[in-house]
Amino acid sequence: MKKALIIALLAVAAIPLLAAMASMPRFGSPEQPAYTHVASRYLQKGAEEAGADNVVTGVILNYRGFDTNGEVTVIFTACAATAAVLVTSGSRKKEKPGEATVPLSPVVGYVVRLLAPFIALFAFYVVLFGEVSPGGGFQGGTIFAALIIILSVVAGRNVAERVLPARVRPWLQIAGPLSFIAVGTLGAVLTGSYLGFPHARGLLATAMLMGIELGIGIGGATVFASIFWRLGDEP
Amino acid sequence: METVDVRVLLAPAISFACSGLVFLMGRNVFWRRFWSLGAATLKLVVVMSMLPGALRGTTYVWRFIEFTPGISIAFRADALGMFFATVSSTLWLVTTVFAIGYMEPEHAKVRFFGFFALCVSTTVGVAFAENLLTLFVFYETLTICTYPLVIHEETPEALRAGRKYLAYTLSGGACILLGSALTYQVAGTLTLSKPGILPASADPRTLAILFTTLVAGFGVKAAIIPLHGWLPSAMVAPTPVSALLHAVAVVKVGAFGILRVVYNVFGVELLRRLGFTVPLAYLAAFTIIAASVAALFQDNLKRRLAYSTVSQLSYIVLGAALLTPAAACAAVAHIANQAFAKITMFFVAGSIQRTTGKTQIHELAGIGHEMPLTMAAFTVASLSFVGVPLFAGFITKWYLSLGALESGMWWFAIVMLASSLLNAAYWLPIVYLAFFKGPHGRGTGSGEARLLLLVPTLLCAAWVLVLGTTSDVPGMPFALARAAVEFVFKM
Amino acid sequence: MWWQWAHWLPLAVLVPLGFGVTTPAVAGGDGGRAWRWAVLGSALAAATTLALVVRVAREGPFSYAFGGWNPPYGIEFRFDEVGAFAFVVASLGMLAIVFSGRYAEHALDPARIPYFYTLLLLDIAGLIGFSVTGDLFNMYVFMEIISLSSYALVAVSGERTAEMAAFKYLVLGAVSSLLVLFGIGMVYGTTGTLNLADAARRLGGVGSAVPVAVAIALMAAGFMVKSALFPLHVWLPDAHAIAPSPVSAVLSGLVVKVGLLGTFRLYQVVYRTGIVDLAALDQLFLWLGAISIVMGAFFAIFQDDIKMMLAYSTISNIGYIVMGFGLASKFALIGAAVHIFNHAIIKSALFLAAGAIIHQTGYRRLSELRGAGRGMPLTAAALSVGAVSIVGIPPTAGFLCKWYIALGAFEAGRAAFGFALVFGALFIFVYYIRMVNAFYFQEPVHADVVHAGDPPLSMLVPVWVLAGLCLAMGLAGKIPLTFITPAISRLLAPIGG
Amino acid sequence: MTIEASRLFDVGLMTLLVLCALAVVRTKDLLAAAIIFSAYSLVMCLVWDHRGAPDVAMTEAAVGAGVTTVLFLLAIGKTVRREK
Amino acid sequence: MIGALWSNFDYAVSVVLFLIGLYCVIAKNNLIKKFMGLNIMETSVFAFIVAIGVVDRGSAPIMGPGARGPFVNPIPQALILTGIVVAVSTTALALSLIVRVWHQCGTIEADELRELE
Repeated sequence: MKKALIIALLAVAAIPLLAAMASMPRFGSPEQPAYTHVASRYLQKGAEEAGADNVVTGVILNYRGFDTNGEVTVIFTACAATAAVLVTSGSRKKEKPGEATVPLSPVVGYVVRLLAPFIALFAFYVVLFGEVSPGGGFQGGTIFAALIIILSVVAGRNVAERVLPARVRPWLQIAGPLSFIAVGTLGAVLTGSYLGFPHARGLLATAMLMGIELGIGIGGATVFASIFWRLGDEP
Repeated sequence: METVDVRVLLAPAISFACSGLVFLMGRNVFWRRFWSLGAATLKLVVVMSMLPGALRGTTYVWRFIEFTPGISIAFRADALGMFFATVSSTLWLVTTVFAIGYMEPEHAKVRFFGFFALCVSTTVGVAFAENLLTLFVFYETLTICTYPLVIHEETPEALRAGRKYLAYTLSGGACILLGSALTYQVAGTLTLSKPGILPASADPRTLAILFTTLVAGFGVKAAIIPLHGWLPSAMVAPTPVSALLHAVAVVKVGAFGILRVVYNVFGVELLRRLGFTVPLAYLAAFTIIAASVAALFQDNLKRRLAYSTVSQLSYIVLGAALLTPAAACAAVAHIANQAFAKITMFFVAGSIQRTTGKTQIHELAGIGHEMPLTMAAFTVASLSFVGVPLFAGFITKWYLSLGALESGMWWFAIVMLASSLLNAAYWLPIVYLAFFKGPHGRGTGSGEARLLLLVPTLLCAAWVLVLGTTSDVPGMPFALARAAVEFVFKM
Repeated sequence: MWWQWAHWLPLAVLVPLGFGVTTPAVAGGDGGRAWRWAVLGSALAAATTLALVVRVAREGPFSYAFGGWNPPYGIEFRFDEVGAFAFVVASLGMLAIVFSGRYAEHALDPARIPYFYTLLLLDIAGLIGFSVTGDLFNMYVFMEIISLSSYALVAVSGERTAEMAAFKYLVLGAVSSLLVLFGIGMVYGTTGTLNLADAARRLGGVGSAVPVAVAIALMAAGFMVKSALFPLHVWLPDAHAIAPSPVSAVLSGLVVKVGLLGTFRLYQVVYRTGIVDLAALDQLFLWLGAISIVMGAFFAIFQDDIKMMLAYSTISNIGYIVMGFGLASKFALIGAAVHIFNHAIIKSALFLAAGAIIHQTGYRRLSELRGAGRGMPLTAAALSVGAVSIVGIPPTAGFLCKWYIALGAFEAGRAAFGFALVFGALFIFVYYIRMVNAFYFQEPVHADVVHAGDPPLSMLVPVWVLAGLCLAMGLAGKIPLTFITPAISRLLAPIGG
Repeated sequence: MTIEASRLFDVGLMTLLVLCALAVVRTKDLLAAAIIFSAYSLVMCLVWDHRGAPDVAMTEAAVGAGVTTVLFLLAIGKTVRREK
Repeated sequence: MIGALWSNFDYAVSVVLFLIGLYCVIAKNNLIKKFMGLNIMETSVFAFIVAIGVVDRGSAPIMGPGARGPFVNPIPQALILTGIVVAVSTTALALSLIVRVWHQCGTIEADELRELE
């Protein structure tokens, strides 16, 4: 009964939504405003102006860099939020970390250990080549986080935690926002506006973009790993 | 003639500062009394110092702070405001003396005297309000400040009375707020410095709504039947509170507000044309009679006083509603006439209660032998209410009747007559009981009330006589009332 | 002049953001150090936003283009008079953080304290960003920073009820964010831009009004969930009542305003384009606002828990503001906009004072708190000032809104809603008078309440600063009113004017 | 591929998406639902890659199908596997 | 309208997915399930926004030697990258809360939790 009512309500809600969808500019049309207005400039000049062949990366880091500044803040907010919800001073380090949480066949462990450097390399590739190919800091960071998560499942927490030592972890977690603030301020000094990049395609601009990408990558990886561990710490 | 003068601001500010000082230093008996009496005296001096100027026709103004763009909290002491301010600051001094004597055995005296001063501050603020919004600000503040006084006893009954009081008066305040907003919408200004601000061209239906909301709003505090319910219950408060606030400040603020609405918001001419005041006059006349009848059946002295207040206040409303100069004179003058007579009675009731512990009328047999001076004061006040010539109440009745005849509604003069009879019917038996019915058995032997209670009582009674005999003497309050009336009737 | 320096605008967001993210690292587990760091950060943020307010008052609205890309190509911060909410956010946030110092020591797990301050600062940063951004998607990003930190702050005490309340808040908050994002997507799809001002220009020329209308509806619905307008308020009472008191102050005073500010920005985009007739939306706002006022007050009457009562009163007050939007006349909009500021001040004062009382006595029910007026006179007095103010007794801050919306109701020819508003306020008074009665005029139930004593200065000072502001903002009502007027005039100016 | 074929491929993917979503809603076993959700994310990935958005597709694969699913699994492991 | 819907098929599917997700959030009792529904809603909105960026025969907007237009619109993609991050952040926090609620109440069914209150 309740379910039927909900379905009926949603069906009613669907009508205006579908009507709106029907009268949106036609899907895929090159004449639609979304394509002809702001985007056309990005596509024509983006690679030059923004300093990245991958225009998406250019948009993320340069044109709409401040959004990404907010995005890395959101990631860190999630980290702080899970910490504020899960951390307790009493239960920390209660159980002995170190052993694999799940009994695994040695084959899996061996394969993971063998693959780990390659996965790490791939993550770095994704981070650093985000300018010219799909990918970027966040994607690479996530891959790296996945590696750490797999390691802590297979090889145990202490092995995985060695990659991101607890002492510097609070700083690694905020690598994203910090790199943004640093590069943004540098941009303000050089070009007069926050997150401004000097002269597209210059070495300095590339270095700044790389700095941000690395920051996002390290920050993202650390945050995801931390969240995973914290959730795992819960009984 | 308008003069910018800080004394207009000073008058409310003194009692405001006094309340602050009482809250800060009031735990010490000496400082509490010092500041209360000192501020009351100072304020009276300040107000009185403006009186000669006001009688000469000078209007003192002071713009305090711009509250919202275009509307300031501003003070303006015109004749009507001066009249009300003089009455309330005089009575504040007297009542403070009385309260010091009366409140001695009570608890929470700091709170009492602090809020007491705050109430007077806001009352004078209402008197001097330059515009409707300023008036409303002080009107609402007064409501809030009186609440702790009403529930001073902190008994469940007092809390209930307090709730009732707030429910009535805050609803009234809401009406005034809406009325003010509508006035601003229609007139584009809220000033009370002109004899009428509403344009004659406005839609009569809007004006009718406006008149109803404003009069209903002020009518709550002026206790027009059927908006009077809070007043009798609020009598649970200590007697000085009932005296100053419920016979003088709070209720008079309501009546004063109605005068402002009739004379300064609508203006006499507009109202004459619209005819809104005729139903109001009937309502006032009904209140006068009905409340008097109700008073007849009260045995508790303070409750009888309360119903008498309801009845008397409608004299002012009736005077305003008749829209003739004579009636207006009566309305303004009655602010003082009723205040002094009624406060005398409250003081008497308080003195009796404190001295003998009696609160019911049937217990008062023979009390005149014990407390002759107190009961003499009571007699003076009673005669004033009955309307015997040479007593203050006569002035009101005389001019009101004149006004009724002037306006062609002669039947209101009959109402006056009936009211006199009813007043006689419920006051004089008490006098008779007190003086001519010997005590059954032995008297209480309590003797006269102590001086702190007696002196204020006698002073007020004396003033009733003064008011009743000096209506033609220049420089006395009645002249001020005349000045106010001349302004609103553009004479 | 010092206030003309262009970079104040990004700094207003970056300062609390930078201090916020670094708090756990700097504190290293030391709650006291985290507190000092957070106080410093929020004080700097307040100073920065002050510069912005000074500039907007002198020069009118101004912009900052990030990365040097002029709008619509880059992200723009646009600071107008309504954006001055950022200053309110920063200052109230600072007071709440100062207040938290002793409160958190007592109420929170020490391991969570640095994260608590981080989240508070990020919340402030998000709110400042939300109020000043001129870009639709950036608005969404800041909204999410605000939401995420708020969800966690509700649950930070670790109590069972708090976590459940936080989850309820999270689900509704996430759904509302998605509604807004859906709307943003549709606006982008029809106009091709994300810049607010540019969208306002281009909306006039879109092909079909249907997607625009649906987008407005979706965004308005999302924002109204965020603002807890009745009947979308279900998450609010629990979340605001159970959260730690400084968090309640921030949530109730500032975070619920996200929806209202968002609605205002939406109005700025669509008001003058004329492509969609907003009359239906106005009508809806009017009625929902009126119902909110009444229902909020109605539920509050039955609450014994002091913070629960305050939480329901927030729903009423949101009703005022939404009703002001719905009336859509100049006075009403000014009143509504000013009340966004004033309610923030008043409600923070109330929650902080209530928090101080709960902190000192350990009780939170009115029936147990009898006699608190004697035990902690200064705190209870501040709470009473707040109560008088929120009911709208003149000359306090709450009165301005009542007066202006009443004026606006007559201006718009909707007198009935003026009545609803003013008498709804009376209804609200009923429960505040219960509070005052309990504090001052009723026999104490617990002896320790009478001997509790006022809280330490770090709690008392913020409470009284806010209580003082409740009075000052009312008396000097001209300042906020004249300050906000240009924004409203621009909003209502005729098309092309 | 002609446009029509590409269109057909799209429609097929979309249908799969809707089916996956419905399956997530209907499956009582949370573990299974989480896995189906992961599949849903991967289909979404395909759609986006096919739409010329490889960046988004990659992120969705890493985050939507990866991290989110891991977190779901972890949470299910910590709590309860079956929905009542 | 049907014809227009057919040409805007992607958008329509997003709406359908959105509503399926919303149904899951409203109708399901299990908190984890509710959150799966929310994730479906999120991806549906992302799909909608990505679809806005699509151009007929467009390829990924990666310039460089050999790249040939037309390229699809990069802005929606950039937005959705941020959106996905926001979504996973919300999910992480929600699941943390769910685990805590389970820990403290022993159930994560909404109706049972309501009874516990």
